[in-house]
Amino acid sequence: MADKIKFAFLLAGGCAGCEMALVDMAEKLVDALEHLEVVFWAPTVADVKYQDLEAMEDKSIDLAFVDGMIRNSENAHTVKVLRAKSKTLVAFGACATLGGIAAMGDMHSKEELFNEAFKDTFSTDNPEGVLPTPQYLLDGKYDLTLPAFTDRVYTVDQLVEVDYFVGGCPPHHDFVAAAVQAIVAGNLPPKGSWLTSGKAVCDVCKRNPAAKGQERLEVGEVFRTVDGRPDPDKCLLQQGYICFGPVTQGDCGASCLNVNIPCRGCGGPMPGVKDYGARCISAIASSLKDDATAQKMVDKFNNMAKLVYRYSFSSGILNQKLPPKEKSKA
Amino acid sequence: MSFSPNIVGFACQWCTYAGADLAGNLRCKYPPTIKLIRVPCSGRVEPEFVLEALARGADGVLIGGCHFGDCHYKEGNYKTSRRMIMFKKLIEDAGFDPRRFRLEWISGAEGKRFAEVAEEFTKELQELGPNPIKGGTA
Amino acid sequence: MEKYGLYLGCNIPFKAPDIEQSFRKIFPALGVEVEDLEGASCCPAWGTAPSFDLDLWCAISGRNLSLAEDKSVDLMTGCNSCFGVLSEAKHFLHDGQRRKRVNEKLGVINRQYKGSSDVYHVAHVLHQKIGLEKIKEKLVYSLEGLKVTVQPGCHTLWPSDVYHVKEKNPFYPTMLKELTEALGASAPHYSRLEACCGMGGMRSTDVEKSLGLFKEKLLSIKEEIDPDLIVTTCSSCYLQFDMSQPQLRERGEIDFEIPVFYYTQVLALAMGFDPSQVASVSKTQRDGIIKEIQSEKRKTDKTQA
Amino acid sequence: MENLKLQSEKINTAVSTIIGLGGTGILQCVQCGACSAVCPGVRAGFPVLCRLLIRKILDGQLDEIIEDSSSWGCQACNRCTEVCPQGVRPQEVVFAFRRYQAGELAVSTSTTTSQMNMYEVGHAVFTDAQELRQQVGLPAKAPTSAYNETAQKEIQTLLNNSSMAELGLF
Amino acid sequence: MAKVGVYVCHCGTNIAGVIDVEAVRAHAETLPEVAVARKDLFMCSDSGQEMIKQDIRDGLVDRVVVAACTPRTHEPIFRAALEAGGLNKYLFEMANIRDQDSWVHANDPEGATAKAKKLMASAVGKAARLQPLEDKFVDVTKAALVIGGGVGGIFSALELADMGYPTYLVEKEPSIGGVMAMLDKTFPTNDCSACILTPVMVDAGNHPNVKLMTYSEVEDVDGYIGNFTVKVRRKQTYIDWQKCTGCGACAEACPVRTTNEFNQGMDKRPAAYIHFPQAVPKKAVVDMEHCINCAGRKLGQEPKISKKTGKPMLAPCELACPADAINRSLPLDPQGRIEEIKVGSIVVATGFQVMDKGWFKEMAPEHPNVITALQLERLISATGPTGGNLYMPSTADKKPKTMTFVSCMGSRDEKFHTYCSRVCCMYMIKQARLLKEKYPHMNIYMHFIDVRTAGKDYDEYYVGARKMGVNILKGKVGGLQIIDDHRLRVLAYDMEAGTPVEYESDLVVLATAIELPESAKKLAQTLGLQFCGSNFFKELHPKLGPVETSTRGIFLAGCCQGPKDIPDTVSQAKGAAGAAAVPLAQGKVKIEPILSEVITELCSGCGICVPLCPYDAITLKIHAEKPRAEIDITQCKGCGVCTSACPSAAIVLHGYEDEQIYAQIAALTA
Repeated sequence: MADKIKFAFLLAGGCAGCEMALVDMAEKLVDALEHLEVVFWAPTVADVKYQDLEAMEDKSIDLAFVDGMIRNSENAHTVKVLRAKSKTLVAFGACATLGGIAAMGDMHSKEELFNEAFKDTFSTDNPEGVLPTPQYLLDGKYDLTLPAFTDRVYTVDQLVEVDYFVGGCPPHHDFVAAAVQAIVAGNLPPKGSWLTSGKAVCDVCKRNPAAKGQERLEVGEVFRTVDGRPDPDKCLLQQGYICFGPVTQGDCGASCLNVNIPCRGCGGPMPGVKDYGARCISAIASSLKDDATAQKMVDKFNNMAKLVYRYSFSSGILNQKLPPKEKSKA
Repeated sequence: MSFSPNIVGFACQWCTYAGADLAGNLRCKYPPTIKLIRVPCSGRVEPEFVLEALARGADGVLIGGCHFGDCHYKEGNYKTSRRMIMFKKLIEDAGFDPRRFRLEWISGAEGKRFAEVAEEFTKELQELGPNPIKGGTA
Repeated sequence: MEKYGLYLGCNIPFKAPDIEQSFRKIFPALGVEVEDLEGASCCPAWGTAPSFDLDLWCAISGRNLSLAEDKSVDLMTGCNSCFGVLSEAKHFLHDGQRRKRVNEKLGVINRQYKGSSDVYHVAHVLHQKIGLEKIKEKLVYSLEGLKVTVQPGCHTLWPSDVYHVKEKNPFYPTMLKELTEALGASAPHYSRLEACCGMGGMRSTDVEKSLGLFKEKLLSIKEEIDPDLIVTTCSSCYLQFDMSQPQLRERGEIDFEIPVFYYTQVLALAMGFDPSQVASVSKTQRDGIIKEIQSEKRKTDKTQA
Repeated sequence: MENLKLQSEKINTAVSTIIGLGGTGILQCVQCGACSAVCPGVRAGFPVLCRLLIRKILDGQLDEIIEDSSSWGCQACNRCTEVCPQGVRPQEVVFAFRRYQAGELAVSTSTTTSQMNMYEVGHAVFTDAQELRQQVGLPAKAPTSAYNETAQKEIQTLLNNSSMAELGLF
Repeated sequence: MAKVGVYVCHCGTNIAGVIDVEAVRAHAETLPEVAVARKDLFMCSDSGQEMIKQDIRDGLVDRVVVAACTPRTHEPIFRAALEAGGLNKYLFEMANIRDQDSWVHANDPEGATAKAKKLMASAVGKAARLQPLEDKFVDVTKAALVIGGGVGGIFSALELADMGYPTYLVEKEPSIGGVMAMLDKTFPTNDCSACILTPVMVDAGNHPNVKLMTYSEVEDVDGYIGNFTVKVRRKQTYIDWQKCTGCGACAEACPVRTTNEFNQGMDKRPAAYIHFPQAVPKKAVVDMEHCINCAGRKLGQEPKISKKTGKPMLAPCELACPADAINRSLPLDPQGRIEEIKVGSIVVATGFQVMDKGWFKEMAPEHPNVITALQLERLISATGPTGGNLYMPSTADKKPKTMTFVSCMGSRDEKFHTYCSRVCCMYMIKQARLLKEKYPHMNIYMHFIDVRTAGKDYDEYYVGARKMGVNILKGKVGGLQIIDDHRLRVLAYDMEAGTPVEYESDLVVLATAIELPESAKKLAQTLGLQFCGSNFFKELHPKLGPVETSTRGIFLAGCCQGPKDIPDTVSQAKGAAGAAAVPLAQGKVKIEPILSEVITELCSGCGICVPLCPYDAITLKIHAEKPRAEIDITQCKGCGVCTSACPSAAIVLHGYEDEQIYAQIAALTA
């Protein structure tokens, strides 16, 4: 048996859900670990310090996963270091590949985000209006630092070169297993590719009318999930529940659909699609019956951008180009 | 002096593109701000195209299609209309002034109207200032 | 109980208060509540603000309409001109920019036009809301055998695109005919049914021309129908018929006078109300026909309301 | 009869004046005459109404007809609007012309009384009918602006804030 | 990398008078994809085209951009040049720097030049990414369909049939003939309409290449130029047309009296009837909607047996029929039957209807003596209900002393139709003349907004009417007052005198507008026809394509394309037949490859595209057990609506590919 693959896993700005997905592989992970030597898995699993990583030799890690977006200077720094140390770098999960939930923050200014997080919410008690500062001198002698907030959310590939992408929030464990096995076996597509089946959620969704030999009909109603309980067998979009299944990579096996929840797009756009949100609009609007229904959709969801860019604002055509809206101006 | 906005237009070849040609035949005058990309039908215009143009700094984007009922392909313009209702909201929510994007129905017989739209849109964009991506304000 | 804001205008309260009284009698008896719009002004009449300043017209109309809006009732008027002026003003106020300008004017006097109240004519309420059957039920006297000429007037007919209650065919109106026939009378067609009576701006500008037009119409009525009475739902037409017949007669241009009533006056009489209250102010002689209407032989089996 | 000398400047001014005063449909007129066929004013003998008024304006003859009283013979009945095949709304042209006349005080003296009444009691037509009203069993004072000072103030404010105020009619 | 050749046209001074052509050419040389950049006085001239061909032959260029006028007129010319030079003709793109630049920005040469550079760069960006495409050809069914059996349809069908093509002539009524068959005489020659039309109808009925399908409607049309499949509903006649001799005995026997459409409601007809005496084919039908099922016997039931005679009690029509063509016991399908035919081209000649008088509220529409001009036509026609004697409809036996013609009812009226119906002035004059000839003492008043008599001998005809003493007034009628059941008062206006006029009239004839019938609107959907602003079928081009439509293989004739008189209808009908014969004569039709295609491997089978296609060209087919979209190129028209909706980016519209358009956007925003 060949040497074990030196493996690293870094959580950048995410929620550690992707780690959970990896752990969810259960015995398959155990099988994989036979081939893996974990050299770094911080900050969630193994107690390895950043200095340890910095001390490693360049390209000494065979395979590294990053989950989470780049939201602060620490994320940026560690990802850059990991890139230097790794032969193959995989952006893992919606945040690392698309920006994730946090990227919606890019539609707001930093000031707005900080006020919301540290001042304005109902449960916050901060009468002096203290905000985190990267540098702080405590008692006139202790020089404390915090990572600096970046101007925008970055996906991993916007900062460093990424070899492979895995989508999902989090990636479905079955598919993670397939990806890990493919990596272990060295059975990989060209660099820069997504490790994906390349098919939409509809392809694996039991509700797809096409799967039953039925034709899609135009949709005259628009519902949110709170508006009622959809028929569990019929296509959600056909029932007027806005489902992004057609637009989204379906490596999840249509998990949400299986529990009667419409797809919200965590799998990211299909390969070849330049902008997830715009494509969503195009596909969903095309299925609506008339202008009035499109208008209903606009009225029903109060923020179209956050609806369709729930996971992918950083990766689209606009990515970091647009300066954030200033709330004070509105 | 007000700046000269750059407008990318997507024009259905059966109506708006023909209308723009007719504006030429009639020698209507309008500012050289608008440049058309010919498409078979306004329904061919992907929202991504508009987004791309804006992201690349176009100050305004126009889609020109046939009037309702006049679509050469029966109903392409209806699909466009539906998509763009939602798309307009999308760009607004994403931080663009929705006035930077226009959907106009201009027939092949409406040369004068094409010139008017170009003129009007240019004026409006001059008031809005340059695309925020190019340093203007949103 | 249905409720309307009673908009009086000018002619009715100051020139023919018996018409006003007839409204106040019949509507409650027919199950419709009328509420005064205190402080209502002229609509404004065509010869005033409308002839000078379009926005001012809309502002004064808007003020009157706002009185009904404040009470959350629809407005009801017995004057065709008021109906026309207010309806057209509403039509003009559909233009958002005009509405904004007009509301700025109204803002100065702490009022606002919202557009929430509709405008009805007394005839509309009787015909569309109360209905012929309900009217028939309340009659104490029947007008059977009487020949009536109806005069619907102009300002409820045209332009049909600004009115929300419409005749099936504005050129051959039938509402007043049906209301009249509900009283038991016959209301035959005559060729100049929809012709103008000549009242209004025309009369104040050139009385001779006005009388010329009136006479043409009157003669058509006399020759084609020779009615026992004339009934109208327009207070201006009422005044013209009432004042011009004696005038023409004095000049020797005609040798007859036909009694003329506002429709609700006849209705009130047929419902048994006191003529000295509901039909006592007129220049044409009406006593004879009033007696005839309220004669014993015409009594229906219903008791007085 | 004198020749009419057409001057494009006069025509343009006349048309834009009338459009500005509310006769917005004037240029749609094709001079079919349907309006005048049904107009009570025309039939009663006021010639410069509807069709002919529009023609005169389209010929730029605004000032030549400013003293003509025809427009004040308009009954505002809107038959013209109903039958017009081109959506001109001739009555609005007539009223726009009236406003033009009124702006030059080319109004018949009979109308000035109405404006005074309007300003003072809020009613164009007003006679103190208290006695008559009591005779028929009504309260002497009608519940209108006639006996309501607040209402009168409001009307006066509206009138004072309009172009009418400049004419000095009240 | 592509080698793009850029050719900038001066177009004489059209372009060069405003735009700095040399600057545009020089700018082209700075673009990385551009191999050659040249300019010429007229790129479309032989020398200009030769320049392109030579560069192709010399191997200098493999993509071509011409910056000149509009591709809408000149693209075919340059594509042909590419082909002649040996390059795939779809590797061509135009930059429109004349119609959309120099002509509209003549006041801003600098701005115009800057714009020209961008337009040219945009075309280069696209051209560099173009792929060669191949035209496709399909065989043609050498038969034609003509929809509508009026005079236009009849002539189109006869022309096509004479050229040797089997031609189906579908007519919804039981007989061909259309509105012309209802007319008495025709202007300006006063020919008897029936006398000139009947022989032509008979020709159509007897022509070996014409297949008459009367009492039939086109229900569905599938396919494309050269290969249309048409479903025709043969409505149930309830009479066996194989046996019917057209003797009319059933009609005589039938007790029902219902509105006679052919006579415009001026009299009644039985439920079993022959459309009109000169009908072709002369066959009877039973109008089951009005049949009263004599003796309480519904269709498809055996007759009751008479208790007295013991014989079956047959319906009067059954009894009367000498040819045994009526058998009410048969369970005939009320829906008739569908016949499917295959044709290569289609002429639409569905004609018009006249507006009903009910629309004109000011014209006493309820009064019996107010009628439409087409009703009058039946009242003065020898074949009409009165044998050609004009009676007032209110009396049925008295002639009007005074009658009135009112023009422009519903035409030139923004409430109804803004267009001029074009034939009313002339037919009113015709009717007035015919009546004045017949009844010299009748007072006839005609009210026009304008008298429109453009046509050979037309104005003479009109002046002739004046000479005959017809009173012609300029000015529209404002309304009618009803005096009594027989008389009306006309409220009109004398434009010349400038005074209103009124008079009493016994009969008022309204020249109501010509409009497209409702049934034709349904047909438009089936055929994919568009409407023009006047709500008639829209021709391809008002001047250069007056008989073509935007759907290849479908042509227009007669009033369905716009109001016209008989000579113009016949001219257009023959023109449409000629145009419709072209693809049949060619034998093959070309399909341009600017079409959409599904990349099957990318398709996820979501099916979003399927209902989007206006031509039903997309279906889901099973590939490796999964549904995958597929586009039938013979159905696809290349609109790209599916391409821009496909969530998997699996549909390519050739000639308008994403990559090409992104390159254009990049160039325009550079």
